[in-house]
Amino acid sequence: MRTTMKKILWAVCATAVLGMFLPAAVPAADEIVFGVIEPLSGPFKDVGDRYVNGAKFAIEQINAEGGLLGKKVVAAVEDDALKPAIAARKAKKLILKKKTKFIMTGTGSHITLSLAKVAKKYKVINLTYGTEAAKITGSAFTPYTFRCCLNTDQHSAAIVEYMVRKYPQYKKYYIICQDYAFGREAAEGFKKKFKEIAPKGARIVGEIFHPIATKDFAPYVSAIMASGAEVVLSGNWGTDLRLLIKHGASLGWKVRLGNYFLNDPLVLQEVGKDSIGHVAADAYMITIDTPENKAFLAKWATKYKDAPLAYRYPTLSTGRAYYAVRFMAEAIRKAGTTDVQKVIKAWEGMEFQAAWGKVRMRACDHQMITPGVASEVLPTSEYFDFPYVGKPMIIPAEAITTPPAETGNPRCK
Amino acid sequence: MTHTRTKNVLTVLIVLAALVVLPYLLTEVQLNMAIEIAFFSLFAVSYNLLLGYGGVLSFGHAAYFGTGAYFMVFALKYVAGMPILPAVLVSGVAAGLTAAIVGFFCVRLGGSYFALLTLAFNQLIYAIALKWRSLTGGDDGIGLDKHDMYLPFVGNLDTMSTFTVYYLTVIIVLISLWLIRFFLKTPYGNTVACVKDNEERAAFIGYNVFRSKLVLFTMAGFFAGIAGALFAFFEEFVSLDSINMAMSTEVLFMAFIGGTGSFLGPVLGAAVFIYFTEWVSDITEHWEFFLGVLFVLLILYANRGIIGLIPEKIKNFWSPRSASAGER
Amino acid sequence: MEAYAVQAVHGVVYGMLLFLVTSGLTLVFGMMGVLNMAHAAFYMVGAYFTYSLVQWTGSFWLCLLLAPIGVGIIGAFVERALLRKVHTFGHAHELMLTFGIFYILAEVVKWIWGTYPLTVVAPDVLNGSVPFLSATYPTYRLFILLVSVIVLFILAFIMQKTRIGIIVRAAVFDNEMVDILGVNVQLVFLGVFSIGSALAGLAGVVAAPFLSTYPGMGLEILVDAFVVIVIGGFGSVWGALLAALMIGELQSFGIMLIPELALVFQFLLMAIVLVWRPQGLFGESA
Amino acid sequence: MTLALKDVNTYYDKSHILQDVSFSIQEKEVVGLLGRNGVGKSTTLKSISGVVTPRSGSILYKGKELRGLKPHQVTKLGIGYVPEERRIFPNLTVQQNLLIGVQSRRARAQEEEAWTLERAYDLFPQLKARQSSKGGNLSGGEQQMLTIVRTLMGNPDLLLLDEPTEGLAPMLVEVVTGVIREIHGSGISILLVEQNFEVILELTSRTYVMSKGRVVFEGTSAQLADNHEVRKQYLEV
Repeated sequence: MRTTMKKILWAVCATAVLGMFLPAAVPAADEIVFGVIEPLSGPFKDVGDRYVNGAKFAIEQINAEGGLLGKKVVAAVEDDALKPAIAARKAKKLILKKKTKFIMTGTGSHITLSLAKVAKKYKVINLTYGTEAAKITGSAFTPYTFRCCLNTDQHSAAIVEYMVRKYPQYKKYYIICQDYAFGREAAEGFKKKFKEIAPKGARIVGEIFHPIATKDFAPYVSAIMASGAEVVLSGNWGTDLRLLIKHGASLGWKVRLGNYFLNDPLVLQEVGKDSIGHVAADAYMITIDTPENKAFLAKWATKYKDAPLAYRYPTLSTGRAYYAVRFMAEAIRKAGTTDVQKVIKAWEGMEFQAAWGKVRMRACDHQMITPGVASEVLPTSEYFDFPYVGKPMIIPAEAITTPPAETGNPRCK
Repeated sequence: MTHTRTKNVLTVLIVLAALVVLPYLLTEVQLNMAIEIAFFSLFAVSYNLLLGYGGVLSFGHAAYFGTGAYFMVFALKYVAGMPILPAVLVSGVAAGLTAAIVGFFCVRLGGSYFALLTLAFNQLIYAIALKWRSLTGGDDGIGLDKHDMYLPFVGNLDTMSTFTVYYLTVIIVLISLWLIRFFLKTPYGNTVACVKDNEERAAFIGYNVFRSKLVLFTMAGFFAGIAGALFAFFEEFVSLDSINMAMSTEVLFMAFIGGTGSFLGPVLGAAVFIYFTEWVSDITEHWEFFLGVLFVLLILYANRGIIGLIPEKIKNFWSPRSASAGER
Repeated sequence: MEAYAVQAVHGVVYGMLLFLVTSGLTLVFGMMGVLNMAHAAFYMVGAYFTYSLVQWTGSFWLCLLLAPIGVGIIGAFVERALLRKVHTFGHAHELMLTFGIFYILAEVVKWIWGTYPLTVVAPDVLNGSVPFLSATYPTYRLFILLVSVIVLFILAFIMQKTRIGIIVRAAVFDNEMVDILGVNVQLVFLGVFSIGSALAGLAGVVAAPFLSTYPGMGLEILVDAFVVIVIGGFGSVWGALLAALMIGELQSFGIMLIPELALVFQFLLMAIVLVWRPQGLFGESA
Repeated sequence: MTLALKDVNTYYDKSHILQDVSFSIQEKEVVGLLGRNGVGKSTTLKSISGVVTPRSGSILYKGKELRGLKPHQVTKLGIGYVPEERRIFPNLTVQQNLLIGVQSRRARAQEEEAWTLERAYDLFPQLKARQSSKGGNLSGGEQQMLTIVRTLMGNPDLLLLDEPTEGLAPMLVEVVTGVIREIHGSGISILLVEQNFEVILELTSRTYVMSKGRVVFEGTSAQLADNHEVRKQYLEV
């Protein structure tokens, strides 16, 4: 038994070693490769899956419309397990083996920051359609990095704008965020905007940072309830969002929660009616009421009608990834070449028509300037059989844009 | 005896020559991987000081790897004109000191107690790195800005070049491995290395088990820190992933898969681990499952690791002196 | 004043949930000297079983019985087919093996149930609130308290009053002698490990509607559980109880008084206890 | 013949401890096993009781092969083993210690003479007095009593005793000797490993002497008492 097992193990190892030296496919000359790097294993797989599907769908559409610069666009997808070192390794592989000049991710600011180092070294474009840390386009800026999603300042501002405009009667705000870089930045964003536009007499009555993956929110909820808060602002995601809402509702809190990620069906499916009346904001939502968006949803349905819940509709990240890739493709088209320096030049300051309105790539920090959308969770939805966000309020770009001088980017003075 | 020695010297020369010419034979992707294997080898060997020689299972070795990585960034970022080699040394010392402090609490205890405490301290150090955002960048991580490296007689080296990073890494790893090996062969090192086998006897004949274990723990931390510094230098970016429990697990996998019973087993383990994760993760998203199964099968049927699976004859040819610390 | 009372109750509830999670771990460690890293995976599997069983049978109450049994069977298999084989290799190998099993089970769970968070809805009777001071308190939290207290009493009764309990306590000291006296110690080990696993499964059932069911739930509870048994003293049920309650209260009051340190409360508590009593509050000296 | 060992070979790792050991015990007999330290006496008992498994040979007990059985299986067949180190459970009370030894199935089988707590306490009143103190708080003599009685609770037909008088004061040695005689009187066969020659002469009818893992002498105790050569060569220091 023991020796047989040893022999089998030995054979497996030997096969493995041989397998490693199999040649990798080299792309054809008439292809443009977009390298998509996302977590496709581990607990964040569903997040990664969505981005990949959004990006892939954009690439299919581009090809269906005749390709890019007369070439076919190909998606090369790699799993980074949400680890910067692995993301960097995969990016190098894509760049050196598949000759890609465009790498992208939407999950984890640390991944984008790590990829920025690789992109700078090998001089390729590093696109993010989902990582929000301000310093990506701020203090850690490199000319190769472009961001086609909201940053934390914009995202927080959109939520505060919605609350203040729609519910000027609320006077007591409370901030609860996860105790790490993203949570802290989200809170900063809330406070900055609140200070700017707070109704008379309104104030922030409390601010709390809890550890990531907190199991019991009851102590926090009780503290919030004791403060008499009417609005709770939060950047929480994942279980920290679901449990905050569930434990809040079970203890009978009477607050309106404004959050970054509430338009995620995976969250709303679980928390169900406890989420009604809470507010989400983003750059894109499927409930946007424009003909362009209707057309986009119809096209999406042709491919993903029976897909898993996470990307059956282009909710949350999928829609963003789609438009980001389209935007980049337009920049490449405008440059007329895949030469990276020329694409950078062409993209800077460029405008693009997205489903929710006009967006622009700010030249100095490569941050997409866009209107925001914010909406409340309604009891019923035409898309899902659980409560989901309704038609959004469009918040103009000027209301949520960080002035260049405040970005911390040396190029923006 | 002379015959063996000749063969040893020859083997060493062949390996050295191979390492020198390797960059000219490999593609850049493979070269990058070779660099990763090099510093992870050192990390795994340092871990094996605890598991193989000390006979204790640590779930917190990433704490020192991460400390080294962060200090590498700090040294190059906050100390103007800091040369690279001293920066690596500083990182190792920082990690070693951390290990000494943690070790002071942990090494008194054995078995499961030790495992749990190292895990808890790993979490504590992780929490510090997470909280101290102004210094570490918290969850966003922190970039390392390279500058050129000046070497006497050689001149300025372009540290952006993968070649330079390769040679630098391999040389530091080889020197470190040699130092560890050298130490283990000194009389004092020998008593330290045997602490697992004769803990009771050792305590009986009156030498200080606590001190031996602490020395071993500190040394393991120091070299993990050096490996971490090389990691930071290669990645040009350090984040919490270098210091969290997953990294501690990976190094356990590397050391054990390679073989804890021999000095070089973990080197093999690091190579296999990196290739395995790279290769299998391309095939299936469930690669961690297969990694776990491999690990469990090795524990059940081949607890000397892959190196224990190599037929004796081949092994005897390559390393006539077999490992000093044997796992039963 | 009332705010403090509410926080105190929150702390007790969460503390008792932590105790429920760690009770099986403590039992197995105390009896077999095995620090079962797979415990957290068993806990997670318990929660996922609950999800599927509720889907099939529609009854959460049934899960309270069936899910622990299912997990107990997995535990029995692990002990009989794997753990026993490495026993002679020593503690490090046992620990590594249970860790490997944790690793595999976590992947298997993702493979079978996917990575989406799954919804387990508690029965209506547990979903309401009961009046408490000037407000209300969720019934489910009281249910958690109830289950944990019942488990505590059953464990205490078995350990103190039954022959099985006496055998288990004797085997902690000298399992070979117990064997010599005619007790099949292997069988006792098998039983204890299964029951320990089943307790993890039960904790998973109770946690499923409360803490949400998702792939990271095992790892996230693992460290907390370990801190509890370090503070409480390895293998001591009473120690685990006290430590879990301390952590629960610390979380509750700590965030009111020193929120900045919320992340490290349990580690600070652990550090203090270790400096003062390295063997933990109730531990025999190591 | 109750117990018969034939060509038993036992190893610890690579060292060959028992070498072709053969001997036998008749029903209701008290047999002594003698020899210097480290000649394999304790290993012989361990081999019979299943604590270690001999590599070859056979151990027949009432026609059943014992080699390969686990200790608890051997115990269930009716062999009680009292190891040399007392190995009481210090965290349990005297009564709880005794309870662990109970074999209810065997008790039912020999209902008439079954050992019960009452009978044990009758025999050892000092244990009754201390029934609720922790085992760890007993004196050496009390601990020795406790280990013997604990094994008796399993109602053995054959008792393996490993140096029951070791380290006891002369007065206690006498007490223990009395106890063993009493146990024998109740119809139990005994294999007694002893260093104390007086005790052997007093209690046993036959003896075996071991040296370096082999049986080197067998005969009645009286024969051994007369055989100065054997005593000089194998027993006296």
